Amino acid sequence: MQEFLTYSIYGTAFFLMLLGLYAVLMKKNLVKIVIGLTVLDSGLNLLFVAVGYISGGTAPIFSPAVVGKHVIMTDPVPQALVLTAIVIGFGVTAVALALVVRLYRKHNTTNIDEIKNLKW
Amino acid sequence: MDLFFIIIISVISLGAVFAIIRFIKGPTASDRVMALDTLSVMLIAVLVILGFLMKRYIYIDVSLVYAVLGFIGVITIARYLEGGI
Amino acid sequence: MTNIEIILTIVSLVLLIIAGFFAVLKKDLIHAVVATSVISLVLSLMFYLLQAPDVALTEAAIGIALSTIIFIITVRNTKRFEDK
Amino acid sequence: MNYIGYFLISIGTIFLFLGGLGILRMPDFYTRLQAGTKASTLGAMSSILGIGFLQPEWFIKTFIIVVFIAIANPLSSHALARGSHKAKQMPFLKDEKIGDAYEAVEEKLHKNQKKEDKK
Repeated sequence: MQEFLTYSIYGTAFFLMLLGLYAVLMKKNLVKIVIGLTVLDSGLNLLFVAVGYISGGTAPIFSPAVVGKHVIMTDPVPQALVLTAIVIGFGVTAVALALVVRLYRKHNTTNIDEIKNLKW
Repeated sequence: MDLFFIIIISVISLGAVFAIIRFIKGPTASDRVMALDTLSVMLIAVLVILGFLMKRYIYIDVSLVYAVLGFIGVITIARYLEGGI
Repeated sequence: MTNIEIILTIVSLVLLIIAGFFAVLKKDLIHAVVATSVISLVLSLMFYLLQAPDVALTEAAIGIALSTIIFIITVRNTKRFEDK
Repeated sequence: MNYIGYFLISIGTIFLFLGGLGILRMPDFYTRLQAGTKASTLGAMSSILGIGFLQPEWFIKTFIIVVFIAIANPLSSHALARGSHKAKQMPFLKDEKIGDAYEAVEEKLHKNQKKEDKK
């Protein structure tokens, strides 16, 4: 059961990443492309945290409940990486949405096919 | 005691499944936002119960953050539907 | 993992897939933003079940509040519907 | 102390389940909103207080969570109902003669406000 759950979490993470990649590559609307970026980010974060999980472990935080006892702890490195990646993903999303608003004010459309000239 | 908490979590999950069905069916945007609101309240209760089962005091902080910040997104979408912002 | 965590994991994985489809395929952008918010909510529960409460806390603060606000402001400054 | 905790958690679970059921079964948006808000708020508050009774060292933090839920959740539901009414979402009425009572009250308030401004 444990292995099945682990592989189903990996499968869901890859599925979310592929769904986000589909939205980035195939959609025509600019806001939809940014939403696809967010979905891709979510799948990647889930995959990283699931790789670092050890069955039966507890969180790598020291508190009076675990000090002095023999406990198993999960891997803290992927959690620290993901903690940084979430904040950076939010920054990327904010900059991309600001660019979308600027493009809409210049060209009066959000369809990516109608924005032809690269010069602003 | 373990069986008691299994039954508790199962019943709350069944309620969450009903909210998910409303999230799929819901004809307007307001229905979906309402399903999101109810799901987040259910999640707060489930997180506190899980923190009790795992015997770690730190885990309660996550649900405290949910209770403080969870309603801002709903209020923003409601103001957009009203025509404000 | 205990039995309780198995139940919650299965429910949240199904909800993740459904909300992912909604976020990508809906034509109304408000529905897509709400589905993105649901993805963030369930992802926070998954992090909690995988024993990473600090990541869950960050995801809750950013995904629920801030991300929704900037998406809504963008949709309000551009168009609501995605034309075909 | 333990039995009070188990009793409160059972009540909260039943109310959370009924909130989900009400969301699925009610006919129009506003009835669904009241089912989802009232039932789920009571359920969450009760079950969190039950955990506080089961583990007495955690009681202060659980009480803070309960206070925040009691402030935040009705606030968001009220904003949602007001926004949906402004967005012309009508409730499900059996006879059409009833009309929109909230609109009439708001117009009356608006007129009174204008009169006071003139004074």
